[in-house]
Amino acid sequence: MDLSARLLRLTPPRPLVVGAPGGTAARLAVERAVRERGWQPAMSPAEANILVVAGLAGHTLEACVRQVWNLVPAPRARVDVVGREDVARLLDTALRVLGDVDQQRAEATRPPDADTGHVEAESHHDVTPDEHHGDHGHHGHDMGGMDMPGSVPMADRADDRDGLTLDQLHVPLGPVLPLWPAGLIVHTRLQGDVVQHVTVERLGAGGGSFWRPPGDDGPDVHRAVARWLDSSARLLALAGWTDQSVVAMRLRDEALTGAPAAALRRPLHRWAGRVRRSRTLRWLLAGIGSTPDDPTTPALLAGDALTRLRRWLDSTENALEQPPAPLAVPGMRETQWTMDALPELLAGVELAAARLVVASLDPDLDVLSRHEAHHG
Amino acid sequence: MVEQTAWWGTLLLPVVLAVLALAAATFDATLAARSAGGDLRAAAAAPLRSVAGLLVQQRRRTLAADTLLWRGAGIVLLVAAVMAALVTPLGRWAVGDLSVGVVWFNAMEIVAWAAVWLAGWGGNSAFALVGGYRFVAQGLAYELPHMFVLTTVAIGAGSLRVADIVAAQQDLWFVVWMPIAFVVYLVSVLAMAFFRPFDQPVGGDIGGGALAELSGVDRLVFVAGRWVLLVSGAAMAVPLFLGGGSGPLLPDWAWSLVKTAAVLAVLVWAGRRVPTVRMDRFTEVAWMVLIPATLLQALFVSIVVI
Amino acid sequence: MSLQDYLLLAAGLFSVGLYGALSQQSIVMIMMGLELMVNAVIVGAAAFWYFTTPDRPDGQVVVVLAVTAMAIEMAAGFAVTTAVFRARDVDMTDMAADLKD
Amino acid sequence: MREIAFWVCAVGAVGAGVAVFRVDSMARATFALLASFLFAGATVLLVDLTYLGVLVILMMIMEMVIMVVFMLMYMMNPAGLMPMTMVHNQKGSLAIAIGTFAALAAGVYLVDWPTSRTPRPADPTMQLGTALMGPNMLTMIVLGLALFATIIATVVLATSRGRYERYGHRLDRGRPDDPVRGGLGQ
Repeated sequence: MDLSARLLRLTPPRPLVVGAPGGTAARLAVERAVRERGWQPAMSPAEANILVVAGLAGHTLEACVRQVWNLVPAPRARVDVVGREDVARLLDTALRVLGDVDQQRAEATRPPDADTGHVEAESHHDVTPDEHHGDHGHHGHDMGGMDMPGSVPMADRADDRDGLTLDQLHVPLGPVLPLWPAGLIVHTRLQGDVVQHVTVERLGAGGGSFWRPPGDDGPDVHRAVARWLDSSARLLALAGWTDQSVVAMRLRDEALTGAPAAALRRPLHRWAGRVRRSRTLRWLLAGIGSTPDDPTTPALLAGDALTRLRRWLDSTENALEQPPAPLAVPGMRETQWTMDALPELLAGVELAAARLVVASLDPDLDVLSRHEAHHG
Repeated sequence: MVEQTAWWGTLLLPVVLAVLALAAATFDATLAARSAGGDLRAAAAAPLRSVAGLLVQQRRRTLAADTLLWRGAGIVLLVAAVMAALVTPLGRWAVGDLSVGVVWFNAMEIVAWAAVWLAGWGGNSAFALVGGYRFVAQGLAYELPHMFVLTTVAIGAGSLRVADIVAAQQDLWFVVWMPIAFVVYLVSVLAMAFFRPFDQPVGGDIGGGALAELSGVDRLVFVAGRWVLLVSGAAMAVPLFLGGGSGPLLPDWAWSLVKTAAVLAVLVWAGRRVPTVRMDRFTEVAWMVLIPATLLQALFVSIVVI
Repeated sequence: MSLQDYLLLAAGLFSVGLYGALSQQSIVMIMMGLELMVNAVIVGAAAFWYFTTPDRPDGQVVVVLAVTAMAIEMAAGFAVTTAVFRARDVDMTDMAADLKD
Repeated sequence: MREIAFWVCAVGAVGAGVAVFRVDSMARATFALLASFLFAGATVLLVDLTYLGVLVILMMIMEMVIMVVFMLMYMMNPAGLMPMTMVHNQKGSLAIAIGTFAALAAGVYLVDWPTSRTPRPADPTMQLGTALMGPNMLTMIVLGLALFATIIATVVLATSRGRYERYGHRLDRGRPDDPVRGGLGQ
C-alpha cells in the first residue's frame, strides 16, 4: 500500500451540507448522521471533501452545486440524499469513494466540469459563495477598450454609509452556504464587509414544508420543539458558540425521534438556562436585527435577535410543560414578512451581523411553495 | 539563571512547540467531542488524521489569485510563530536571550497581522478578504492593551530581557501583584492567535474567513502556524507572570512545560465557553476599558518599583 | 562594513524614495516615496551613532525622531487623503491641484 | 559574517524599494515597501541597536498592514490585474533621483568622515532610555505632544460625523445615533 492510499484512508470526512428547497427532512437526517459519526462539518468548499446535497436540487440549484463542486479539492465525493431513509448507506458509499486511490487520482486530474465553462462572468457572480474581488473601480481614468484579465468584471463604486465613494462587490449569500435557510438567495452589494444594498430571491418549489406538513391541524409538539431547537442551534453556531449549538442539535434529534417529553425536559432546561445566562451572548446579540415596532410586524418576529432567541427558548420549554402551552409556530405570514423586510433590515449592516439577522428570523421558505402548490 | 542554548536548541524548539500545539489541538477536539456526545478516543486521533488528510488533499487555485503572497502567508505565519518563542526560556535554557526579548516577542506576533491579511487577500475571494480585514480590526483592538501589559512587566522587572524578568520574580510572581495585566495578557493571546472566542477572522459565518480558500498543504501550514502562535503566547505567559521555571521538586524545564500546558489548557477550555466576540462590540471595550485598566496597572507597578 | 557602506545604502534608499515622491501621481504612492526617504534617515543616523559617536545618545534619538515622524506622516497623510476623497472623490495630486479653481 | 549580512540587507532594501514603484499590484507594492523596511531594520540591528532595530521592524509591519487597507480603499486597480502606470514626469524624476544619488555617493566617498575610538556602550538601549528621560527629555515631551496632536487632528480630518450628528442638534439624545452600536451599550 503506497503512502497516498494510507493517507487517504486516514483522511477525516468533512461534509459540506447543502440544503435544497423541500429538503429539510433529508438535511436533518444527514446532520444527525454526521454528528453521530463524529464528523466535522465543513464551512467552505475548500475545507470539504464530501458534498452532500440534501433534498432534490432543482435546475438553478444544481448549477450552483456544480460550481461549488468544482471548488472542492480532491479527494472528494458527492452524495445526493433525497429522503430520510438511505442516509447511512449513502454516507458509507461516499466514505468508500473518498478512500479509493484510483478514483481520487482521476478526480484530481479531471478538468473542471464542462458545464461550468459556459457560465458567463455575470451569472458566475450570481451563484457561488466564492467571489472575486480582483478588480476595483477605476476613477478619473479612461479605461475604455481595456481587456479585463481573467474575465473578472470591474467593480462599480457608490457612496458608502460613511460618505466615501468606494468599490462595491456583488456577493450573493446562498443558496450554497452552511447554516443558511434552504432556497434563499440574498444578493448583496458589499463595501468592505458592510452590506449596502440587498435584493432577495427565492429558489423555486420544493413540495411543502417539513415543519408545517400539509393538512396538519394542531402542529405536533415534538416537531414544533425540534423546529425551535433547529433555529436556535443554527443561530448559536453562527454566533460562534459551537458547544451549545451542538447540544441544541442533539436535543432536536431526540425530539424528532419522539423521545418522551419527560426525558427531554431536564437536559433542555439545563441547556436553555445556560444559553439564557450567558452575558457574552446577551452582549453580542442585543440590538442585532431589531424589527420595526409596528403592527405589521408578526408578533413572533418582534424585537432583536436576542429577544427572538429567548422566545425560542421559552416556547421550547413551555411546549414540554404539563399541560403544554398553545404552540405558536411561525408560518407563511412570518416567512413572507421576512422576505419583504430583509432588504430594509440588512442595509448598512456588517456581514457578520447580517448573517445573524437572517438566522434569527430563520424563514422557512418551504411554506411558501406549499401555498403556491395550493393556488397554482 | 537563564542561559543561551547551543545549536541544538534551535532544533529542539520547533519540536517542543509542535508537540504542545498537537496536544492543545487534541485537547480541543476532545472537548468538542464531549459536547457532541461523540467518541472521545476517536476525537483524540482527529488532529493527526486531519494532518494526514491535508497532506493528501489537492492544493486549490482560485481565479486571478496573487499566488506568491497567498502561499507565502502560511509560511510567514508559521515562521513568525516559531520565532516569537525564540526568546521564551524553557526552564534555564532559551534559544536566544535577547536584551530586548519582550519587544522581539511583540514584533514577531505582529507579523501575524501581515500573514492573515495576506492569506485573506491572496486568495482573491470576498469572504477571505473580509476575514483579513476583520483581523486587522482585531489587531487594532487588542494590540495597545497588549503592549501596555508587556510594558508593565518590563517596568516591574526593570528590564526588557526575559531572563531578568524571570529573575525578578524569585520572591513573588508577577501574577500576584499584576492580576489585571495577566488577565489582559491572556485575552490578547487569544486575540492574537485569532483563537476562540476571537476567531471572527476565520469565522464560520464567512465560510472560514481568511482560511476560506486554503486547502491541502497551504491550509495545514496556516492552521499549524495558528496553533503554534497560541502555544508561543501561552508559553510566554510563564516567564512573564508565572515565575518561569521556578517550583519545587521537579526540574525547572519540567515546571516550564507544566505551567505552559496549564495556561494552554485554560485558554482552549475558556475559548469554548463563550460565543465569538465580534470586533464591532469588542473594539470599544478594548479602547475604553482595557487600555485605561492596563495604564492604571502600569502606573501602580511604576509607583511600587520607585 | 563601514560608515561609507551604510551611507551609500542610505543614499540609495533616499534616491529611490525621491524618484517615487517626484514621479508618482497618487497621494498614497507619494507617501511611500517619502517613507523610503525617512527610512534612509534611520539607516544614516544609526550608522553615524555606531561609527562616530557611540558614546553620545544623539544618533539614537534621531532614529526615534525619524520613526515617530514616519508614523505621524502616515497618519496625517491618510487623514488628508480621506478628507480629500470624501470631499472630491480624487486621490491624485494633479487633480487635487485642480480643486483650487 | 556581518559583512555578508549587511550587503545582503543593503541590496535587499534598495531592491525592494525599487520594486515598490515597479510592481502593478498595490498589495505587492505595500509589501515590497515592508520588505525594504525589514531589510533596513536588519542593518540597524547589525550596528548593535537591538531595541531600535526591533522597534523599526515592529512599527513598520503595523504601519504597512494599515497602509494596505487604505491602498485598497483609495487606489485604482489594487490587484494589479491590469498593468498600468500612474506617473508624471518620469524622465525628469529619474534624472533628479540619479543625480541626487551620484551627488550623495560622491559625498560619501569624498568627505573625510570622522571616526571614533571611544568605547561603545554596553547597553545602547539603556543609553537611549536615560537620554530620553534625562538630558533629551524635551525631545520626548515634544514627540508625545506631536503624537497626541496627530491623533486628534487625523480623527477630525478623517471623520465626517461630529457630536451633533451623533447626539442630535441639541445634544439631547441619550444614546448616540451610530451606524453600528459599540460594545459598551451607549
